[in-house]
Amino acid sequence: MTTPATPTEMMTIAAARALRADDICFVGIGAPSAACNLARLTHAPGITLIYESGTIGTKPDILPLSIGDGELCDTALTTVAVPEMFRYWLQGGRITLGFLGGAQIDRFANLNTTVVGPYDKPRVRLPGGGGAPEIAAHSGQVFVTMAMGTRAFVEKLPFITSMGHGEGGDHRARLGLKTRGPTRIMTDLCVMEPDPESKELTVVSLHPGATRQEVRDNCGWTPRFAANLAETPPATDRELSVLRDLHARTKKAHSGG
Amino acid sequence: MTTPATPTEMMTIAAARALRADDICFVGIGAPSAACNLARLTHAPGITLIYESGTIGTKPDILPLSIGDGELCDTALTTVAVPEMFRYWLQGGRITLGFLGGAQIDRFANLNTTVVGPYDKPRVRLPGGGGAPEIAAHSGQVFVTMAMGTRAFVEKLPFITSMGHGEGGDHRARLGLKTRGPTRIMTDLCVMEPDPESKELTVVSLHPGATRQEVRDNCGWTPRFAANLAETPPATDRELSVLRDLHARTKKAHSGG
Amino acid sequence: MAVFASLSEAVAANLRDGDSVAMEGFTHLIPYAAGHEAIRQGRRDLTLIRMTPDILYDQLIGMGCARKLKFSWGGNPGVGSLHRMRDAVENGWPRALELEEHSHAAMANAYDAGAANLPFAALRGYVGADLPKVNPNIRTVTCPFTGEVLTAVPAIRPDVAIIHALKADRAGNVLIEGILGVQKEAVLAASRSIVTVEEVVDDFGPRSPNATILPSWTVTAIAVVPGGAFPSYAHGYYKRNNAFYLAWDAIARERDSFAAWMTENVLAKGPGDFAALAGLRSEGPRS
Amino acid sequence: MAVFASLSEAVAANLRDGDSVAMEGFTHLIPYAAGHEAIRQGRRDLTLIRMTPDILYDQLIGMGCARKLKFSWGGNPGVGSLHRMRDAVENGWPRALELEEHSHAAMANAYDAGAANLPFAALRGYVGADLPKVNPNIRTVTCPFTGEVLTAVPAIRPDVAIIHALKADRAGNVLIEGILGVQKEAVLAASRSIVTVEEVVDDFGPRSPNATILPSWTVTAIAVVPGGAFPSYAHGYYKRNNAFYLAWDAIARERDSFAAWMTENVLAKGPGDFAALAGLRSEGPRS
Repeated sequence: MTTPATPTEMMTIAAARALRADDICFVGIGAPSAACNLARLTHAPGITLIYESGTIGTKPDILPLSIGDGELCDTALTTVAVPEMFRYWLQGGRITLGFLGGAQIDRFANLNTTVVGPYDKPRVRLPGGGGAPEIAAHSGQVFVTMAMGTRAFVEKLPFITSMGHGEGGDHRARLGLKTRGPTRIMTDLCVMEPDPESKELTVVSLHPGATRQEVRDNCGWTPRFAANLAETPPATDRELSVLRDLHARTKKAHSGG
Repeated sequence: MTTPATPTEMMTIAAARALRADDICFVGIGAPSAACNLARLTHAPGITLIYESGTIGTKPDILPLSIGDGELCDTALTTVAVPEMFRYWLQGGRITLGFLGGAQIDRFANLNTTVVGPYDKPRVRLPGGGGAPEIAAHSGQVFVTMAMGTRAFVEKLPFITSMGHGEGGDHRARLGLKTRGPTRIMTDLCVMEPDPESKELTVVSLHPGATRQEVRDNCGWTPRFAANLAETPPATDRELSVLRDLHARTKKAHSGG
Repeated sequence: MAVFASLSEAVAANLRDGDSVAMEGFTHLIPYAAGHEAIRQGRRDLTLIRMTPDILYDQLIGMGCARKLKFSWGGNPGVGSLHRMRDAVENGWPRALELEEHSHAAMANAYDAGAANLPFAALRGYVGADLPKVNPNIRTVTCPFTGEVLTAVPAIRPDVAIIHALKADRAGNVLIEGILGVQKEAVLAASRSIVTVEEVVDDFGPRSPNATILPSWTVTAIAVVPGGAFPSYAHGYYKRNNAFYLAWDAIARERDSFAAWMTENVLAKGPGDFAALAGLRSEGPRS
Repeated sequence: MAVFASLSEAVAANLRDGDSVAMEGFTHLIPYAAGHEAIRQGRRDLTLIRMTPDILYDQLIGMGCARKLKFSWGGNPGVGSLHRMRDAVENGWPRALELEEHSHAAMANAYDAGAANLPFAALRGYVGADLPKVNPNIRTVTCPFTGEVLTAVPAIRPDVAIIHALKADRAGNVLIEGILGVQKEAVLAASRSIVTVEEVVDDFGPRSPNATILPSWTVTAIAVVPGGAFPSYAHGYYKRNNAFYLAWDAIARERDSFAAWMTENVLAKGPGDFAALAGLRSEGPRS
């Protein structure tokens, strides 16, 4: 009876499933707070959501349009100033999971949200890094959600806004980072994970109806597939209804004056 | 009808008179908050008192025993955490006047509250600097109150806890300080001010009844007297009654359980 | 001690051509009314500082007020690009815009260092990122105890900080609650400050002993502008107008539509118009 | 997530011989009950960290629990010397006490740096003072932008932080109001933390949106000890017992009178005795 999940819904649902109730989750600008809140409203009610505007332990009933909507503060355990958020909480190592999106990603899960073209004479000026460079460095691990496409999943980034696995292998460790970096990439077609050794992103699960060829066609490099490639379990009725209710509430709230 | 001021009362009153309504006054541990509060209750009702415990704009009805009594917080405009107090407010240059006391002082108004004897094998271990080193450096100017005596006013300090005028002259400026340092020393016998050039403390005013000889007898160096040595105006009835009421209220409150 | 003034007086007295100015407010309490006043007064050659330049800075940039932008995320949050900022960066219209770009962590630390009267901030920042290659104001400092190499950025010490707050009392103390952003740091780091407030009260009344308050003696000028954060929001007064943020995308996309909107809604208006915009009872024109 | 435990369990599980421990509380909320529990459990070789070692640390030092003290002001505030601390420093009784001495500004910055996971703090400190000559942990760092030489001190990262707070909710979140001191920083800087609270509530109820709260996942163990800050105070619960601070001078002046007092009032007592001391209704023994 429920209409099947769209690819975008499937991406959000796959991301939500990967979240755990004991995660302390830092949600940066542009990040899929839909996934975080879907997790909170389904299997992970105890999850702690932190937005970089300083709200700690927030439980919004609708999705914020920005990372600083009043709803976030109204439902938070407490709200701290932004310097404290970045100093004591993110750099302080209190975040178990950082959630990022981006305009572009490469095979080592480095992200670009800064410029397309040369930095000084950009073809497209993107918003910039915001919290991402330090979210990527200091969160225990990082999840990324991005819809696939050859302009987004690129062979070489024009600019590294936030480091994923750098040039691969032990690059993070060589730079002194003790955190795990990106561990899962949730797209509209599949889920990718870095290879344990090389750290190159590997497709580990295809969403229902998606094909290897679709993934290849929408990726700027030749993607690897796991030997034991799985199919993402389809969205359940409950996941879909909670997500759609959340979006409906949100749309209604945001279209108001 | 009012009994005349004791030397200690005269010291407090002389200090209070030097305070202005627009001062932002930082009161460190052991400092004469009696003087600050006397000023607030007489000629300088608008004076802003800040205690290093984080209380800003406090208006205690009784004198605190410590720098963090509940009375200070209850009557404050707001109370900030201690790191913020020392970082944004003191080091941030927001304080116009720092108020210090000490166990020992030298002719350039350097203070010792650390040790008597060698640091590693002290004859007397004093409490230490607390806020004083940075109060002395960052306040717009510094007032000191200390009762005179040859063990307190010494030729050479065994330890410089907080810098006054160092070795005199432009020593502060040579160390990069832009603040004025100690500008007035209020004792139980007299008021001293640093010479404009040499910065050596000079007696500018004798309290009623005090003599040059008394000051000499209670000073570990040979003190200079200003050419136009003044007599400190005697305590007024109002000053005395407000001060004594304050002390009476305080004693009553502190002796309770 | 803070002086109460009209917004036009406060801006005229404290914001000068060529100043560096931080108009802060992290989604909450963005000082739109004060920014519009700066546009109306025709300020030029400003160095605009702001962690999250959004619609307000898109307006200032599009009106040619700025020569430089120091920032860490420039977009219309939840919506998309800032078209006027992109036009300035990509095409130099209406004038070229120099960028000094940081991360949020670096900007937040730099404000903190500014408030603390330090010349720089040390942070664990930008590891593996490209920004240090293009921004000479991202350097390193070595820990004298562990030998670790950390990132250093210069403290932010603006000529002027401009913020919107909830309320002032009659003595000129200023109260902020809710999402605090970096406003307190910006005011303490700046040489001068202008604060617009929703209202003036006799007394703040019962409050947390640790309420975020800027004492009167840390603020230069206060102007009462009800609704002055519209279309952002003021905790307890009015909500964020998300519909306007969505609508801005189309308004700002083309130079002509932008110019027409600014003429009608900024140049021809005044601070007194904000109360009605925010859905508050208007108290008549203030300017 | 914070675990609720008895105070004796919390101390036994989290404070070990040889640990560095910060028991903080700036006049307000000094964790006396927890400190007494450490004494009863016979902890040894502790490195005690505290900006203002006062009666509680005088007791720990006098009972021989400490090998080192890191501090910035050691006295009985408003009263005079700490006789047990002086006896340890001047005479090595009951054992020698190594001192690492700083200023308040340096300690406060060092806690801040610890909470922020930085290895050091930079400050404008100690200008013209002698302490840098005798403390090798006071060094310098040079600003990479201005060339200014600043003071550097190592971050404080204790093994254990012990604080007293006003209340916890059932989820283990902890609320502090009033004089905040460096308690939040100490907990965030430490590997483990023990928090004693006046009470547990279902919900903190109406509060400032910016209330000082340590989320449950930043705290290791919580023990409910009404009156646990006596003879210091807990904002809204009971006042500071100034008379006891005055009385301590005579108690601690001689080794014998000190030992007798400790035997009677600490060794023979338990956390359940604090409620009555603080003038609160006792809820029966807790231990």
